[in-house]
Amino acid sequence: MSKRMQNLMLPLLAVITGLILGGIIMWISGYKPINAYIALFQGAFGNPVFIANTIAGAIPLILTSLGIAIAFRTGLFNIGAEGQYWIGAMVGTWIGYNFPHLPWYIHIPFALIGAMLAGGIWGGLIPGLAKAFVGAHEVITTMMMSYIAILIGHFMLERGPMMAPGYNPQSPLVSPTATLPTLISNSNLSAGIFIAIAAIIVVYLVLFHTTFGYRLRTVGYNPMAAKYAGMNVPLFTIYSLGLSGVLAGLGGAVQIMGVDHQLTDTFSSGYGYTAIVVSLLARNNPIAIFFASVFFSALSTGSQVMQINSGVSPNMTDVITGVIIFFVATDKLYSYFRGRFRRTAKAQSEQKGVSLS
Amino acid sequence: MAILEIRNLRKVFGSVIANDEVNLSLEAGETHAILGENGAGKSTLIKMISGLYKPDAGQILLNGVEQHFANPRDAILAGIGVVHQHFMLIPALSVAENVVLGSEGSRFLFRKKDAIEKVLRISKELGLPLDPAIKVQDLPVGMQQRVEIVKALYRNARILILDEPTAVLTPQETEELFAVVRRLNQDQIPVIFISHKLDEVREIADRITVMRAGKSVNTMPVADATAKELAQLMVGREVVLETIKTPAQTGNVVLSVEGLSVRDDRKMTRVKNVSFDVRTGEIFGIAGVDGNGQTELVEAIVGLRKLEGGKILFLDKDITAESVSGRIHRGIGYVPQDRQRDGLVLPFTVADNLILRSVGNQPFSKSGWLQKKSTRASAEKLIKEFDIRPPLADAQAVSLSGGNQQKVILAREMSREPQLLIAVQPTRGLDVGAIEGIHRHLLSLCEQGKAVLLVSLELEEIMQLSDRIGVMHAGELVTVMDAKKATRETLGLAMTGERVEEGVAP
Amino acid sequence: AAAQKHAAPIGAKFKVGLVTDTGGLNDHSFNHLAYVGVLDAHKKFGVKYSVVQSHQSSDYVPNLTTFAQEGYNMVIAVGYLMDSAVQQVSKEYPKTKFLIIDDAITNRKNVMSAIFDTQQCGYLVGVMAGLMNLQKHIPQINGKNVVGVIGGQDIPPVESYMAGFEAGVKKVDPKATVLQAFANSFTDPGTGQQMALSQISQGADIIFPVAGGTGTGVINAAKQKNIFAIGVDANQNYLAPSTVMTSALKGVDVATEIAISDALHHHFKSGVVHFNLANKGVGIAPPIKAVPKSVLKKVDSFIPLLVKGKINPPALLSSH
Amino acid sequence: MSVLGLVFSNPELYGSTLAMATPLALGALGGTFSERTGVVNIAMEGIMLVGAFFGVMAAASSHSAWVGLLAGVVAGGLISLALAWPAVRLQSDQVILGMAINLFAAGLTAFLLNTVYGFGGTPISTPQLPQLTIPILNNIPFLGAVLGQQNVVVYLMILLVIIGHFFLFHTNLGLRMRAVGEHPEAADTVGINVVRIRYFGVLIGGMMSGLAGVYLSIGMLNSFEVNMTDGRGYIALAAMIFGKWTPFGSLGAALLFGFATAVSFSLQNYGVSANLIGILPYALTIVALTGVIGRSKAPAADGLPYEPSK
Ligand SMILES: Nc1ncnc2c1ncn2[C@@H]1O[C@H](COP(=O)(O)OP(=O)(O)OP(=O)(O)O)[C@@H](O)[C@H]1O
Ligand SMILES: Nc1ncnc2c1ncn2[C@@H]1O[C@H](COP(=O)(O)OP(=O)(O)OP(=O)(O)O)[C@@H](O)[C@H]1O
Ligand SMILES: [Mg+2]
Ligand SMILES: [Mg+2]
Repeated sequence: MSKRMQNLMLPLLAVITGLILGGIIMWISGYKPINAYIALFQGAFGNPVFIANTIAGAIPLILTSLGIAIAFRTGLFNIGAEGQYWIGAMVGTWIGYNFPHLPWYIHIPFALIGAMLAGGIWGGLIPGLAKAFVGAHEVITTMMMSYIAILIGHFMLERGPMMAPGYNPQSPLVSPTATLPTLISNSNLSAGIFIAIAAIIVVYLVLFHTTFGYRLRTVGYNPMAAKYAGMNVPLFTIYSLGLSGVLAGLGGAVQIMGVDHQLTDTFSSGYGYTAIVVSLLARNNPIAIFFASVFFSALSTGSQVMQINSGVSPNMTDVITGVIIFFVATDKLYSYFRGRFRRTAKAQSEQKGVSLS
Repeated sequence: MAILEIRNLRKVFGSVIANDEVNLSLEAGETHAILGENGAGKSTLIKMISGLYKPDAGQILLNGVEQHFANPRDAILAGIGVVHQHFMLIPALSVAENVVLGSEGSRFLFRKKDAIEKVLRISKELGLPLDPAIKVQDLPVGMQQRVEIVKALYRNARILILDEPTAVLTPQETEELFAVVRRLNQDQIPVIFISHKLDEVREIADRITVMRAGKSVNTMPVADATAKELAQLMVGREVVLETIKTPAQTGNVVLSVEGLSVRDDRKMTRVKNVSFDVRTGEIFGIAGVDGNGQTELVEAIVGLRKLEGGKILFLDKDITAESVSGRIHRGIGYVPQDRQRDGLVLPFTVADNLILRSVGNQPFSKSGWLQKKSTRASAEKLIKEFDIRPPLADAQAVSLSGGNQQKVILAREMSREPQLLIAVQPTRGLDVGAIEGIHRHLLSLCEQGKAVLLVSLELEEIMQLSDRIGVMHAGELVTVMDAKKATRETLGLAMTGERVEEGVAP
Repeated sequence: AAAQKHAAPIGAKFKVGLVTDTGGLNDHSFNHLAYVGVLDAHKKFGVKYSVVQSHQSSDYVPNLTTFAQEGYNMVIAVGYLMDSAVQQVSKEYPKTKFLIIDDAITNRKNVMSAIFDTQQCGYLVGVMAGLMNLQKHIPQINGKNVVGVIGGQDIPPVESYMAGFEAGVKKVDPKATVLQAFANSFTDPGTGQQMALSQISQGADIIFPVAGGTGTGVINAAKQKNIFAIGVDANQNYLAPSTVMTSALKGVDVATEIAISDALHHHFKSGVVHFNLANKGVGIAPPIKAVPKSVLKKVDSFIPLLVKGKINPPALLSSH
Repeated sequence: MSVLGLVFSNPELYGSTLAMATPLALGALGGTFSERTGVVNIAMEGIMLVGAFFGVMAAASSHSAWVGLLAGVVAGGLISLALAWPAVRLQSDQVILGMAINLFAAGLTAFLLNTVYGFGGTPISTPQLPQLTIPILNNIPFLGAVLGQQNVVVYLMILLVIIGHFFLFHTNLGLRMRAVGEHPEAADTVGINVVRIRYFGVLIGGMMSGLAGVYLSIGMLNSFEVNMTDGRGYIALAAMIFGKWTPFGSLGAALLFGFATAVSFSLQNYGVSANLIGILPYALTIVALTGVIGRSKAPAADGLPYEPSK
């Protein structure tokens, strides 16, 4: 099998194994796995609106995991994308409802750029500086900053400065001039998809076709060699975490401006964590991130219809997803068992040889 | 009867036949050398003897009894002690912990005091003094090797195998090692000694086995072997052993170091008031026992380390405050000591590694965009010029052998046409063929009127290549002498800190 | 119509879809209660039902739409978080009836909004707590005049309980201290337990958790330290029979069942429907024996005042 | 007395600190054991959940909290094998495995909770692990209020930290574990079974994280709630790094975090905004990390797969 073929086959095999195992668990607990899976698929891709929703659900994952992937590529683990996503959403929302008189072509970029900057500062500048200058481990700093961001978000909404007039802890709706148009009516799919695709292309080009990306990767693979080659390693650490935050922040703003239109306490359901899994699954490859995100989103949207049609709890989706990721990680399993089989076969034949002589 | 006998041993890794029909016999009390090019299969053989690899075919016999080592523990119990080519020490642990690890000798509790005592006793018996409480990461390589030897003997080794032990040693340390080997031989402990260095082998060994391309091609008593013959057996072709050096046409000063003092990471002053010049067209060699400040000196010159005092002038310009990349652009090339750690990005392709220090320059990039075509074209040219094998620009650096990795680094640095090339241990661990190539490249630089600062622990190499030689000891440049007048003895003396009369500070 | 009466369960053709918010059915709160109401309706009228627990907030619209599209007669949206989703979907499916809990949508003919005046039941349990706090002879009462209330998060349905509680306590015991805290989570009983212990150490001897799953930790701490707790939403006495002295009830189950029944029997009411003491949409659970008759009597005396609107407890905390 | 004076002089604050620190310290200790042998463990969150759930389940059905404890610890150990086996045998990416376990455990425990017990929650008859009263300690004025009466798991945690330290730094097996985490090949050459040691480290680590979960479900409480760990596994990960992969360091970091959390509980009762005061533990951690602790270096071979001799 060629390497490219293998890269394609292994995740597929993992998905199939995961689905079979999930099916067995469902069957044991008294559900009908086949029906459930049909419902899952229908829920994800059964009609144009479902397809649109599946793609829409992938947008925040794409943007956030692109960010996480950049950090991974530099050898850094940005575990706090969730908070950067929040910060981006917060700033995007604030700009989105505060300047209703701006024309859309200024208002939208304004909100997006604001969100990106905020995410970048939150994820990059602070943990990056702490890492570069005092060696504070980025896993801790990004995680702590993330919790802080979410608490600030709640503070803003719960009787705080961003709460809309009235009773509910939610921000005002962003003005139409800061709303990303919906592409397919009755669905969540907004023009945000173009931003996500553009981000994939940009990240791909930056990483693999610019000197900046080359240096990022060098620092990631071998900081010593980077240093000896005259690269400013601490600076690239900051860049990397910063970009990571920029993309997560963008993700948050795009979600608000395209789907939610206002900030609420529960607007994110842990995209920042799911995105870690997505980028790992995609081996930090920007293009693979697209497919991995769609896959995750399909599981999530499909699981809703699966619930309705076959009563399977959505927690089952998490179980199946966990199993799938497990088998992606254990890609050597297949060759391991093949090897084992061969070895035992060989051992048996050898033994035969001995007994014959 | 032979203590250890190897019969038709074979080991295959995927498509690489690392060992095939290897035969060897080791007699009591002898030192048996194994000679062979890089990749000849020496280390693989040792790993099978020590239980790390399982042979695919063939037999290992100890005192006539066939052995089937399932793991290194079996081999240790059978009395085989190995000092691996890449030291198997744990830097974060102390010497004593490293020595007793795995055979602590107590039931459950780790008894630190006992371990320290045992280490002291063995090192005293061997005449290899060691501080057992110090962490291995704080030891120079020569000392680390002592730890390895003590470690093997602590486990009651009845056969000692040394895989390329002298590659990291100074002449003095090598002599000390040889003394230990002779003492072991007297105690009837045979030693297998692996090396590329013909003269050393001829000095210490009783018999020599030559390996080539995974096979043992010949075994002979040392008296019967000439250097030329051995080299020919190793490589399978005729080798020019002496590099012919024409006297330098020296010109202007390229690098001038004035009163340099440098501290190490632990704030110890490691370079003290060092001054010297390097001129166009010459190779300035720096000799010295490892750990006498050479590393810190070089790191200061390339900009990786702050100065405690002094000045560095490059082409008459004060570059003391300049960044690493600034110095690179001014024309300083650098071949670091540890090629994998500092010199290469192993997952990158050869082509990408070749632009590591010039990625921001034309023609490799244009306004921030990588120019893959130019990169590739230049890579292909360099691969041909430096004979990098396999000749694939897209091969990952990690898949290259050590010698070829070194060629990549040298090609990269030379392709920048530096005014000054600083090369630290450029031929460490390489075979004769590869060394020959690298030496040729260094000399050609001088012929083009560039300057070379060569730091090496190999006296032969320094003496062969340099025009002038500086010797460092305890952070000081104790002498600078004309290479023509330098002898092993005078250099060796200077390396111990003796000031040599003739040495005139520049 | 006569034929219909003979058909076994009258609701056999009536389909109800329940969409939870992201809290899910395990929330020990309104999602769960709404589900109970749907089950009751199923048992009583034979209506068919289906439940979907939303995974993320962007699922609200698709989930509501799915039910509407598949011809469900009534779709129930649990929680104010679905406000805009219900606005949107109810407009597109005018024939489908919608019920939204804890939210006020007034401009749709096919939407009923159930608002629970939980400040009223909060007030009643507050009165009870205030009075109990003065009963120094009861072993659980320490005489320090301190009670506590722990919210899951600072959101309206939680705050109205807390505000009512605070007002009730102060009404009967103006000198009492009411400790307030938020756990910032509805799913962290460990934090609930520690917050309760913290309040207990500051003298609280009656604590009222309004925090879903987090509240189970509060009740546990109360039991451990032998003080009183007050249940929320449903009668939570079963969690710790001698500790949970009463519960403030929020009849989400009742409201759900009523809404289903109304729709089924063709007298669906659109607009905001207040569930309060007057229509038994909120209330308090029968207290345990430790609560003296005198206290009970006093508490009961407040019910008519609240029903008649003579007392209007605040729905917002005084600290805001 | 000022508010702060009141808060800090209340012994309950320190008791609460200890209680909040316990699951974090146990998780961090578990992570330390795993990572000291070179297997990166970010699965504490999931393992804790599994330990918590099976702890309750066994306790409820056997009517013995001790059986629950045992079951939770065993379950934690078993699920950690899903990390150990591929990490050790298949050289799989340990970070991916950890995330897979976290997702799987969250889904599985929620699913089982509903399947086994319905939406009403776990049985209220579930027994709880006892609070211990330490005779003499309990009578010392301030200290007694802090340390004299705690859940048995709290004392167990302190004991495990001490034993863990002693084990890692003063026994042969501990030395071997550290050796494997630093340089598995070197350990292999002196006859140490790298595979077995790594299994051991991950397994022990999993059991400790399982115990952390048990503490949450039947130590502090007697019930299981969906996702009741509420991110403590990740905080434990941070505590492990913060504590520089040592048992006492882990405990110290957990205590710092527990302390800040406990302070935030008390301060709230004095009318400080819950959301803003909630920032305290996280902010304090960053400040401590950048100001005092600085660099923490993982074991050299942490996360690097090792293929043993062939
Ligand atoms: N683990 C391995 N997997 C695959 N191939 C290997 C492995 N180890 C060694 N080889 C191959 O086996 C051959 C012999 O290698 P070995 O390390 O024994 O050489 P050597 O004689 O010790 O060389 P050197 O002088 O450079 O140390 C090499 O060509 C190498 O490619
Ligand atoms: N662990 C390994 N796994 C896979 N391949 C290996 C391994 N070690 C070495 N090789 C392969 O073996 C080949 C030779 O490696 P080695 O370093 O032994 O070469 P060499 O013959 O000593 O070369 P040189 O003389 O240039 O140092 C390389 O191509 C490398 O890809
Ligand atoms: Mg080699
Ligand atoms: Mg070798």
